[in-house]
Amino acid sequence: MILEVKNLCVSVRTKKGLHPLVSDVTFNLEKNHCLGILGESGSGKSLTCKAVMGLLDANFHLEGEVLFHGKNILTMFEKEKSLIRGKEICMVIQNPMTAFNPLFSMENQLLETLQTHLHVKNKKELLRLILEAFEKMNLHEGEAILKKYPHQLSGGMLQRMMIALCIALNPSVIIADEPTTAIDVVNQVEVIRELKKVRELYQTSMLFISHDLSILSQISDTMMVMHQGKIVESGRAQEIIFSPKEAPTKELISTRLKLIEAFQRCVKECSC
Amino acid sequence: MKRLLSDKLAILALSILVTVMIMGLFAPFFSLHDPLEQNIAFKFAGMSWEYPLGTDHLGRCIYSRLIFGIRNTVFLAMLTMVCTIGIGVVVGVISGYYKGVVDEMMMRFCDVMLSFPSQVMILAIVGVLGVGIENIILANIVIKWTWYARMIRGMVAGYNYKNYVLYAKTIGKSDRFIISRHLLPNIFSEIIILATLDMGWVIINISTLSFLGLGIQPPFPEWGAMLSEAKNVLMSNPSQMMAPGVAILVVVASFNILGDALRDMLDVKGVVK
Amino acid sequence: MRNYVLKRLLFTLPMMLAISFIAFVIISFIPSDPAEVALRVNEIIPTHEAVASMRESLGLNDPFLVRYVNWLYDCLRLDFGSSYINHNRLVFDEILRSLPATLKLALFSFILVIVVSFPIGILSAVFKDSITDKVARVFMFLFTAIPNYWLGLILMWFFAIHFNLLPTSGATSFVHYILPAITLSMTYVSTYIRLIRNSMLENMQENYLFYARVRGISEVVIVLKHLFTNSLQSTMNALGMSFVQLIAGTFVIENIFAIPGIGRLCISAIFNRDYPIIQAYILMMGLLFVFCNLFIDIIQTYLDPKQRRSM
Amino acid sequence: MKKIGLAILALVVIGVGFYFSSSKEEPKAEASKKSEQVVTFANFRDIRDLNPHLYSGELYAQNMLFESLVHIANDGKIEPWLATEWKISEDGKTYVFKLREDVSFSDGEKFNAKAAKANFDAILSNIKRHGWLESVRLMDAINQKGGEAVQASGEYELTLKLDAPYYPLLVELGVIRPFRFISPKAFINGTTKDGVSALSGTGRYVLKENHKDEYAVFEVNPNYWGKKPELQKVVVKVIPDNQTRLMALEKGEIDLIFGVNMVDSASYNKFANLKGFRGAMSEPLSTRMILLNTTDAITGDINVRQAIQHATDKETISKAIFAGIESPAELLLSKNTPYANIGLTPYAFDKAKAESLLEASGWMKVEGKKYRQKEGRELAITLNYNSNNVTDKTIAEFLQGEFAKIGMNLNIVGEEEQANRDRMKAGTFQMVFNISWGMPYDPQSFLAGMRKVVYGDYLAQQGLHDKALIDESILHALESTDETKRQEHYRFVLTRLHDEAVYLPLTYERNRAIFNQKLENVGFDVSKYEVPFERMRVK
Repeated sequence: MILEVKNLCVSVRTKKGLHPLVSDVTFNLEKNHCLGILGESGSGKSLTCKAVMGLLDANFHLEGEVLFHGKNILTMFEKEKSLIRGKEICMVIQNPMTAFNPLFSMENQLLETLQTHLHVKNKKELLRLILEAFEKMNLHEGEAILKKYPHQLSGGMLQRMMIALCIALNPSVIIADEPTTAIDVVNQVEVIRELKKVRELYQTSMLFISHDLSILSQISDTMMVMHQGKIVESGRAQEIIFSPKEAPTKELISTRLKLIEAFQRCVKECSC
Repeated sequence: MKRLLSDKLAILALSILVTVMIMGLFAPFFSLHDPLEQNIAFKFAGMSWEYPLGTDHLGRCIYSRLIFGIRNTVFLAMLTMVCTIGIGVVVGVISGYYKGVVDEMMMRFCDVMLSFPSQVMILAIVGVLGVGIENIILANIVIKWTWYARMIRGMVAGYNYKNYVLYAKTIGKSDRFIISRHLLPNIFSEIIILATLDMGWVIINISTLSFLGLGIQPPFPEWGAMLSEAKNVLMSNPSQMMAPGVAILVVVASFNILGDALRDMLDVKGVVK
Repeated sequence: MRNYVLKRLLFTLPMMLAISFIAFVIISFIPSDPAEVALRVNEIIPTHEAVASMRESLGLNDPFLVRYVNWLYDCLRLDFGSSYINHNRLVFDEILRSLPATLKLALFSFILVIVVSFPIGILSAVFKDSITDKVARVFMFLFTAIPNYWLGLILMWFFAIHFNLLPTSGATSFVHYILPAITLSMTYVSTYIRLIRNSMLENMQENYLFYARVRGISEVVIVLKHLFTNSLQSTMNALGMSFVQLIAGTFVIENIFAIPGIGRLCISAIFNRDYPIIQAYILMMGLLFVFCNLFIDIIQTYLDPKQRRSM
Repeated sequence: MKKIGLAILALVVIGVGFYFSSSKEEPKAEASKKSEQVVTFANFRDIRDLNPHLYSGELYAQNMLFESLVHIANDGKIEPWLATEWKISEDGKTYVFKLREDVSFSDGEKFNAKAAKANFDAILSNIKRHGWLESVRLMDAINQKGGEAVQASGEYELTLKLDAPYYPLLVELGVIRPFRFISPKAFINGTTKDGVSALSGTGRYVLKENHKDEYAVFEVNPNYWGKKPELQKVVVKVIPDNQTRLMALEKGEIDLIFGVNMVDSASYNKFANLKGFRGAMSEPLSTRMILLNTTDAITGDINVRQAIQHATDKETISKAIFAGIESPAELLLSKNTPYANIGLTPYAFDKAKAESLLEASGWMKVEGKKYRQKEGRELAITLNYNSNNVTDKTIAEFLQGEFAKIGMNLNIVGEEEQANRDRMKAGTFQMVFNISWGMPYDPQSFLAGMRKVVYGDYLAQQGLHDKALIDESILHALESTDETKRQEHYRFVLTRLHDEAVYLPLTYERNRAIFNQKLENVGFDVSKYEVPFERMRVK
């Protein structure tokens, strides 16, 4: 068992006391298994994975347990947590355009991450690792990309940089927080394919958060539906899609289907 | 407004300033003696019931001079501020709102004027035109309005593209209406902040002029002049500097604190809770 | 990169011309006639012919524009005319002689500002609303509020007399500059603490910081390398302006700490109505302002990769 | 990017460190302490241009470098200096001086009659600068008539001819400016009015180093003809701010602060009683006074002027403002000034008398008005003072309060030195601070100065009906060779000025100095502008 989350509760400290956001979320993640979390925005899914990574600051109050290889992340010291983050648990975040520091080159920032985690000191060795990761994602002119600055790369390319980091660091868990939302459709397909390839190559288990049902269906083995901070339904991907039990899930799926029909109808109309 | 109340420091500053203003307005009521009345026999007298803060080198009551000094120091600085900002607003709004050649010419002129260090220029003007309150105010205005004009132009230019301004233009509202209804209220709050922050600088600048002998002429009580007079006897009677020095310190610090708090309050993006 | 600099330099030419014009015009505003003043300053009784001959020697009779062009031409040859008080003292030599002391003082306090205000700014931003933040802010407000001549005397009394650590005045060695630099830099230290603190607070919410934490980068590196460098961007042009204002603001400090700088030269020139020196001083200050802004502008565009490509 | 930032910062710091360390090394004065005969003196401004024939240098410095034919002793007597003896012709118009033969300038040039004549000619060639000096005018008059006022009648004999007898000539030769000798080799195109190439004089000290606006170093002239002074070296630091000077003295960075407007009474009292320090004070030298303009509408009225005399409480000014250091002055010139002991009755401090005088001139107290009115106009007089002279400012503020008590509105306006001097020369004032020139100039040069627009005196006296007569009798006093007739002329002038109350005497100024106790026999010369370093020594 890689990751076990037992009735995790997250509430925010406000002047009028604690205001619950996420209440008793429980799930666990086996090796080489992809768990999808489905929910519309504001359902607390991003908050959950931030809690799992231990990234929430003092304004939040956490309860429950997040066991990673048996150790509870919530009670760890900041030092310990930052060691795990990036090395053991890698994350691909939502809006890639602002994910990198505009003042530094890609090479600088990628190297920086590797240097903190892999105790390999000489730069050439680390560069080789990165370029290898690029090759795996069939990105060819790696050196040129490294020399560039974040504002000179497209959203999709930046997303691939993050994935390249995951490949280079070879973590045991990858958390993907809506990686496809902010990029165009073509890149979306590309990113999903690469994430799948990573899973095949390294058997890393993955937590995939999205509000897009079709994306989730392509990549996740089992799925959970979250609504207003609670898990309303969980099960295998197909079951959820074809035989939703809870009202919010139904509602999600039905709107999705209506969308698809509308899309198909207009394709038909303009084709004849 | 709520956030301002929560900042204890700002409240303290605001209350200090309000009490100073009131004491300044009703100076005769608060002071014990006529600030100009001398009795040299009691020169440099220490604190006593008769003279709460002692007496200066001519035996005048320092406490009463401080109270009357508010008028010359704080109100004079305010007057200078109002005139400076007045011109700054007029120029800033015109060039910010009407853009085009007027804006370009005005801004280039401001750039040139701004490229002179303000303190030295004020000194040069007062040194050249001669001493006196009018020259001090004139010098401050001539130098400072360009800074305000540029700041206000920047603000106005920002609001120009806001939808409600554009919409007002499309439905044919008169420029005067747009400026008075939309632009001025918006930039008014930012002007207040600039003014509060700058008040401290003007008070200290007037006090520096007094230090160089170009400030307000005796016998009128003004904190800067009192401080520089006390400086002349620093070695023999160090305590003389306490009263005016602390007065300037407290008032200017309060202006800065208030200005800073106002800016934090208004600049929502900046404040992180 | 080079043509960007050249373009900017060309742009400053009209500005410099305007500054020289204003420096020239300011003097002609003066109520009393320069020729008469030149005579009186040398204790010569301004009889009619004496004034006439002085007007001639100063070339005051030819029209305004001609005088301006001549003056400008001389300035380009670095000949700013000679001081009224002592004809064989060239203004250029006077400025050259007194500039180093002011530059030393300004540079020293500039470094002091950076060395003191940056760390405190970072600390009070990172530990926002903690005790250090509150103490730093109150401390900061107090120090901006003290007129620098009073602060100077207090520091001098405290450190030189009471503790007998530092010399009271003079400008012969490094040690002499410590107290004046502290006094001069005090107002700027507080402004920069505030500037850095606010820009860091603003940048704290940036996404790349979150991603850096996600990548497990240590907090110290995040704050210093990522957060601070970005906040520095916005304080950069303020730094440029402050350096020149430091130079311009030294006349009170030089008066108190007996430093033979350009500030004191200008003060005595103003008091003795030595117009050529005042004119040259205003011109120099204006040009220094323009060049400093230009210099900082270029550095800033160079440091910011987004704009660097556009050069 | 971070590397670049750090690089820039490091570079700047190293550059500054290097730049500072390479700067001038410590002036030797502070390094050597104990027995070495060095004194560090402070002045509020630079010594500037020490050309002896011009007026823009610091007097004490010119006095150290250059010497004259005769010297004026403390009691006013004329003693030999570079001239061992001198004969005055019967008609008082020709003076023959026998010069010392063992004197040379610091650049090696011999001092003889020819060199002396060259100096005199250089002075006379710049007549418009020295016009205020009667002796120069009288010599120039001879040259205008084709005669030769200055002759080198022998290798070591100099003859001066005057167009009319003028007994104060010897005094004017003795003072610091302009009759001092500089080596002819230092002349620029034959004269000194356009500057000098080197400051080579015959004086006890030579200027070694001069860092403008910072400090200057004088050292003993190795080949000085007379007794060499004990003090080997005098360092003059330029410290403009008076508090900084006092702190530097207390800290031991400087050993001596000397001069009337350099030491105010409060700091004198503090250092005189402070452990490790001592204070010294001279005899009353000159009179601190206020000059009233007789041509002005209000101060032109004699009653107003006399009322002002009666309303001024000189006792309190001396006691409260000067802490007794400067004694109250009843008369324009103190009794111990030559020819001034003529028994004039001083104006007593009597407010009632002052008010009755004002009423006699129609200045009535009006209900509800703070100040007296006459035909709708307020009794308002402006007193101008030099704003960086702290004592004058305090007196002005005190008088403002005092005169308000008798219904007179005294506006006091401070202006900087130059503007104040311009105003006096232009005569555009009602009341202005003035000071007599002090011994040895008083009374002759001070009164001579009233005959021309030198300061404010000439224009202020224009309102007097017999101003021409006063000027004439001043001239007679200067030219008469008969002692009693000279005293008669002085009596007439001083009495007229006293009765017309043109001058409001306040206190008799005394020269003062505060110094580190390691310095011994700090005394004063007859002129308050001279600093007698030659008599001082370090314990």
